[in-house]
Amino acid sequence: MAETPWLPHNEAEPTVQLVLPDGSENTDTQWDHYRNLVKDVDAATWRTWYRDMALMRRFDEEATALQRTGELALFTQARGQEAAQIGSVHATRAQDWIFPAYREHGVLQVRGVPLKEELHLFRGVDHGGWDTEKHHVHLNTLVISAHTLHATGYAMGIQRDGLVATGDPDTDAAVMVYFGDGATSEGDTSEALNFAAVNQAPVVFFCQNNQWAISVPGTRQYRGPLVRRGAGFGVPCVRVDGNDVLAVHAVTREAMERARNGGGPTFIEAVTFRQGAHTTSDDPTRYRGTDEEQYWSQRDPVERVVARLRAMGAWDERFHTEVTHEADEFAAELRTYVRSLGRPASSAMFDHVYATPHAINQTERDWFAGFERDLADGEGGH
Amino acid sequence: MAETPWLPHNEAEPTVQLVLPDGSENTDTQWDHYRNLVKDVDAATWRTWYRDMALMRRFDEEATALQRTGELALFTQARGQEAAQIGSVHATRAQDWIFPAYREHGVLQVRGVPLKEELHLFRGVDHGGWDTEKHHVHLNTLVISAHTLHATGYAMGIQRDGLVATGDPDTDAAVMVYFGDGATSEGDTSEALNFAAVNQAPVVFFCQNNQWAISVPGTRQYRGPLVRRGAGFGVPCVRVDGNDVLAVHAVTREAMERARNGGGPTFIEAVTFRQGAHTTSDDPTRYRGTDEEQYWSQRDPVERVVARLRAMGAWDERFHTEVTHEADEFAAELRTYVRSLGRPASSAMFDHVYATPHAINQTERDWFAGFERDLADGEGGH
Amino acid sequence: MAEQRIPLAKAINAALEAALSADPKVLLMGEDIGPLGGVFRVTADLATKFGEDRVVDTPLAESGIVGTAIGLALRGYRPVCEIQFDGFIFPAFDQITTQLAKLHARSRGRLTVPVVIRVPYGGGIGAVEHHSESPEALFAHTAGLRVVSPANPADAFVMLQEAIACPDPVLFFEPKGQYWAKGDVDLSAGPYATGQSVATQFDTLNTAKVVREGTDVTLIGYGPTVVTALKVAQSAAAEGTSIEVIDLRAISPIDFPTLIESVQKTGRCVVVHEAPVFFGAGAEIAARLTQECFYHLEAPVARVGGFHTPYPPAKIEHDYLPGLERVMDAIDSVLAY
Amino acid sequence: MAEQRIPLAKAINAALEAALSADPKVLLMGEDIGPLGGVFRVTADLATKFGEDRVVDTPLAESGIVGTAIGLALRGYRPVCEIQFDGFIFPAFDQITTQLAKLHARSRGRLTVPVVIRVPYGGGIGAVEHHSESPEALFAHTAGLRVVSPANPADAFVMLQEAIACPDPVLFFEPKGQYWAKGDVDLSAGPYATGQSVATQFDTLNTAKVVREGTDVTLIGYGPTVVTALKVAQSAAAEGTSIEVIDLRAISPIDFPTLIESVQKTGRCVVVHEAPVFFGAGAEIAARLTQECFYHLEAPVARVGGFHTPYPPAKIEHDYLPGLERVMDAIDSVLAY
Ligand SMILES: Cc1ncc(C[n+]2csc(CCOP(=O)(O)OP(=O)(O)O)c2C)c(N)n1
Ligand SMILES: Cc1ncc(C[n+]2csc(CCOP(=O)(O)OP(=O)(O)O)c2C)c(N)n1
Ligand SMILES: [Mg+2]
Ligand SMILES: [Mg+2]
Repeated sequence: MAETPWLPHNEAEPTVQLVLPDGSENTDTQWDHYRNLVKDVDAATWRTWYRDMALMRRFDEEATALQRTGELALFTQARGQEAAQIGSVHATRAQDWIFPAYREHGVLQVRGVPLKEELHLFRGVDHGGWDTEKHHVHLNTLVISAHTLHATGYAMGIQRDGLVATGDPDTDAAVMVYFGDGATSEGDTSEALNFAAVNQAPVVFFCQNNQWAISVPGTRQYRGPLVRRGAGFGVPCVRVDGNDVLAVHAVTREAMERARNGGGPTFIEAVTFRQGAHTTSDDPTRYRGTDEEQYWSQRDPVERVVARLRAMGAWDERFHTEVTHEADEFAAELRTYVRSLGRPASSAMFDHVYATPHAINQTERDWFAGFERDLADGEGGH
Repeated sequence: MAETPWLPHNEAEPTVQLVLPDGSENTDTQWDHYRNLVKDVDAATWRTWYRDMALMRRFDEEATALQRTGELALFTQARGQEAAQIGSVHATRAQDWIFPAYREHGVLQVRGVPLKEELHLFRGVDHGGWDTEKHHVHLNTLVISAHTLHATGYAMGIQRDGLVATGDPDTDAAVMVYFGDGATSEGDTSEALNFAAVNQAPVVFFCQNNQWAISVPGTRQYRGPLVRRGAGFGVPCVRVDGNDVLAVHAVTREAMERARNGGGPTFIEAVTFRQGAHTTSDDPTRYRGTDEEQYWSQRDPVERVVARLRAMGAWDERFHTEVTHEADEFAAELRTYVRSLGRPASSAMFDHVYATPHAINQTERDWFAGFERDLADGEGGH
Repeated sequence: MAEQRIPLAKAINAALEAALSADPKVLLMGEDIGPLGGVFRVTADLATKFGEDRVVDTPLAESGIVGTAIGLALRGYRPVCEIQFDGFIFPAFDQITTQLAKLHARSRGRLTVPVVIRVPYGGGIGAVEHHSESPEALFAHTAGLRVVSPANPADAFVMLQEAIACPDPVLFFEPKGQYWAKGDVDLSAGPYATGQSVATQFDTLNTAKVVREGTDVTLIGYGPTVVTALKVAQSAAAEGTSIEVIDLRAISPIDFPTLIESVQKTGRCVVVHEAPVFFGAGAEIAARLTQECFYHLEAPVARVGGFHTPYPPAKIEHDYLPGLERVMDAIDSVLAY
Repeated sequence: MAEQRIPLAKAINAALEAALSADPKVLLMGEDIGPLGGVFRVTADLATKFGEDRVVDTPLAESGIVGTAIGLALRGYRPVCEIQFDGFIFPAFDQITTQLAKLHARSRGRLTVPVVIRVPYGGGIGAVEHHSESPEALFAHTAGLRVVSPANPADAFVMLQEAIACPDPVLFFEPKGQYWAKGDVDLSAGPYATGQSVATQFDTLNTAKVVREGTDVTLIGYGPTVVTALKVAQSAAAEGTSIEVIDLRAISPIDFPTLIESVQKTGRCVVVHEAPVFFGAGAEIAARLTQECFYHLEAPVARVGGFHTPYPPAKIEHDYLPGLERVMDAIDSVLAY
């Protein structure tokens, strides 16, 4: 504790952990329950996870580079949160639904959302807009925590549709909503927990406590342990080492199962760290020290998977090269795509404001079309 | 439990109780701590409490009657909540500050706010407006839970003023904020708990869980026990039999002391019952049964005090008559005052909209004055 | 089915019942709307008829109500939320303004969020603070929302059905002071009552209605002020002034073609609403009408409404509200030009 | 003290510093305003200078920020809240509209709530959704609030000091696109810098300013559009049109006498703001100016502003914003009458 003053209320609270930072198994018997839940996780699964986490990290690097070269206006970096995202999203099934925040690149990727489409927002060509129905991933919003209520309402809809506790594992569905430690302070998150609890809605609240909300540390954000927030609303909760992909997977799997089976919501606090800046506009040196960054880099989630694979004898350079190669190709395609993304037509701003004709919208659209025409004709020029 | 299905999650949760419904002492040793806290409560104090509770009840009856005869537009009935209010407010000291909701007639009364002034709101002559500084009681608001944040901010101010943990019991001050079970669902209440916790502000959150938010019972409002809400935010919490004035006093005294001494906020759930309607416009027969009302009338807080006084040998008919007489006079004065409350000048609506001159406000005030003059002169008549 | 003479509150109840019956995806959400039937009894008996899963008493949290309604709408439901009183809509302001209004556009048309938010609004009923306000302008400024207000039972019955059937989010402001005013209602009208499950026309959400023809002055009101306007027109007629009364119905959009046609005929216009004049709907109407009818206007468009003050205590609310005298005064002033 | 040429953001920082230095009751509250100095560095170094008890990083909750600020103001403090971006003010809408605006009136003048809410607003900086909006009209409609916006560093410096010194709550909208635009600032002006601890005059919160005189058209802007207006005036001058440019500064109240005087002289008027035109400030200005200058106006008051659409993605925001061409076009249109 003494050497990690920036870690708010962390050490004392029980935290599920199955793999130690050095890749060896955590043999603490208090986590037997969770260990048993993921006995089926074999080397192939570990390799899949490694690949997903490596791609996620590469995406982060590539998007950051694209921002640096002016191709993107902004990017929200997720480096360090790979285990939290990949471990949890792999606990979702095709019929489940995800409500992400703005940093869930790994989640989107695993659900099949083309990440290049996520970058539309950061290139300023649209406000997002991937195919939500296809991937069962809803649009994110930059308004912190507003989506926690949408997720809860959506889960109430699934409940009403009779798709909970049917007994058929391919039918039963649940919702997972991602948000940060800062988001827990907004009234909406509390209201969402309460609505979910009262309705016993099938929704899992997955909080990535990455220690920071921009420049504000946990010590100024809440009086923890944050994980207990759920219990205050009658929502079961669990805290997990968010950099341990196996532990994250175990707790999320259990929570999603419970939700699908009619057991109601769960609140998960995944303790992790945002290794990068809040966004490419941010400068963490203004508010945090390198000691903290070092502490967490020793607990890097990707390295832990590599170590685990090594320990299992499932790591080899060929595999590593394969994944690196795939990541290179992925990054190259991303670059090409982003650079090719042109300016949308200005008239697009008038589209889809309403689903049915609205006179003010139509009048302005028409006026603008005429104005653009005149400008093009040189009449409006001064 | 089986016979009281309307009581949400009640029975299992530890609830501080020092006096049983029949007026005898609760000898359960688990509450020794609280019992010791109020060892100083003697017969004289009990008689004061009885008087306050009797007056509060009489006020309720009188204001209800005034509404029935058309002298008030509305009234918020508090019958049944006498112990919760009188027990808690007596734990405040002159230097403390109160932020009431709209049903805290007993609290106002003990703090010296002329209750007739509270009725201005319900007669429609102003929006409240007693002297907040004189009684250290802030204005209430009808916007549920908005004031929980004001109370927290106010407590942060007291903290900044250096009036917490000075060691001088006549200096150290704290804030008490009253709200209902329904109010806990609003995001603002959660944000207030969080701000209070993070700042360790000297504020006590006093929730009167009177089982109903208008027609909505606890079972649809939260998944309890509600008392744990505090803990979810890192705020110590305690549940008390809200119809046991001594127990209420004990827990509130402790919480206020802690706040004044720099120990931060407390969340108190006082389990009580709104015996009357939500307001005089409400009709509880539409949503609750007489079995429930009977259950609670057997636990009436005023009767419990009488029983206690009897058990202590401190009840006599002379005292009873005295208090009844005082209540009669109080009621008579109230009636006279309310009936005499005239219509304010219409121009009053333009007053105090701003503290400094605002042109739109002034222009409209002037226009209105002219318009009224013209009307009076018969020019505006049609 | 034929006409019935029923109060506005009952017409809304009937519209809700028609929608609940016709479409299993319709559900009602709000505080005290279930067993109690709402504080105005607008949802009376609906919980009994359709069950508490479709007429849902929610926790006391307006942001939560609208926010979860958005989620339900994304899932294919058509939630109709009740906000208990005008003054209590503000905790939901963020969800309405940043989320509900924008989801269709953000998804580039892929998603719709057919949420209706019913708001009893307006004053004159002797209520306490926060129970008599008219916040409609605060929603009309935001693109993506529709804002409407019926003035009579017949319109209320059809407009609410159209609002529920409409894929756009709709703020539905109900003039609570008129809840008990009766009118003839054709209970077979409207998308749900006629059994069209998918409506394609939303006439009443888009159009104003000339409710009394006249030639000298156009008097525009909506919701609670239409009754006032009609009374003024009647008494003015006695004095020889012919007033055309328009019930706006829709505040976003505003049916300017109908207004323009009238003002080009009369050359004079008064707008009346209970909301404060400053930054109120009358400003938008006056500004645009002046733009469109500049050479037809004999006088500037006059606005009558609430003052730039908090809604006053009940004893003096009738001097805050735009009553007959003040509207008459404005009529006189535009005629005096 | 003399003049210094500094950017608007720095002028605001200096005003905050002056207030913090002069009055121990002043404190700043907001997200990331402490060690980080705010996402725009407007509060840079203030936490170091005055301590984290006076420059407070709050939890991430706008309602909480404004709500606790109200409590602190009731206790005698003068909280200056920062809302990180325009689009994130809505969670605080209830506290601002139902509480902050009304407490002085509800207490019949006994209480004042001198809370300032600073809001970086407006677009043109290539930002993502919710980071470029102009919601000022949504506050001006509510009585009890003052709404102002400076257009240049000198005004920003004095206006913010007056806002903090003013006993009324003030919504202080800062044109973030102008944060780095420099101007000469008299660092000895304003109630705190001059050492008057109690200001009694709040001129800049009440008055518009003629920033360029002209005779043919009155062009009214505020905040980010004043620069545009001045550019238009300059290029129009080259074409022989004399434009009088007015910087509104105050949106509630609006200084109509100044506007009227100008329009009675020019006979023509254009209002320009970034907020959507529909139900925007231009509507109120046009409606009232037409009322007051009916016989002076040669043309209807024209309004130029954002469209009735969500704020668009950055790549096309310059076609949403009222740029030179569109303002010119409006000037031409009023001149064509
Ligand atoms: C309602 C709202 N207020 C403020 C912001 C500005 N903002 C963007 S991200 C952020 C911090 C979020 O922190 P956290 O919830 O921990 O998520 P993280 O960014 O760490 O993933 C803030 C304050 C916002 N986007 N929305
Ligand atoms: C923001 C807001 N929403 C709705 C209402 C309408 N309303 C008034 S009292 C009430 C129930 C309050 O219940 P609770 O908090 O339990 O307090 P109680 O009335 O039981 O004392 C409701 C819904 C309101 N006043 N404010
Ligand atoms: Mg975070
Ligand atoms: Mg209650």
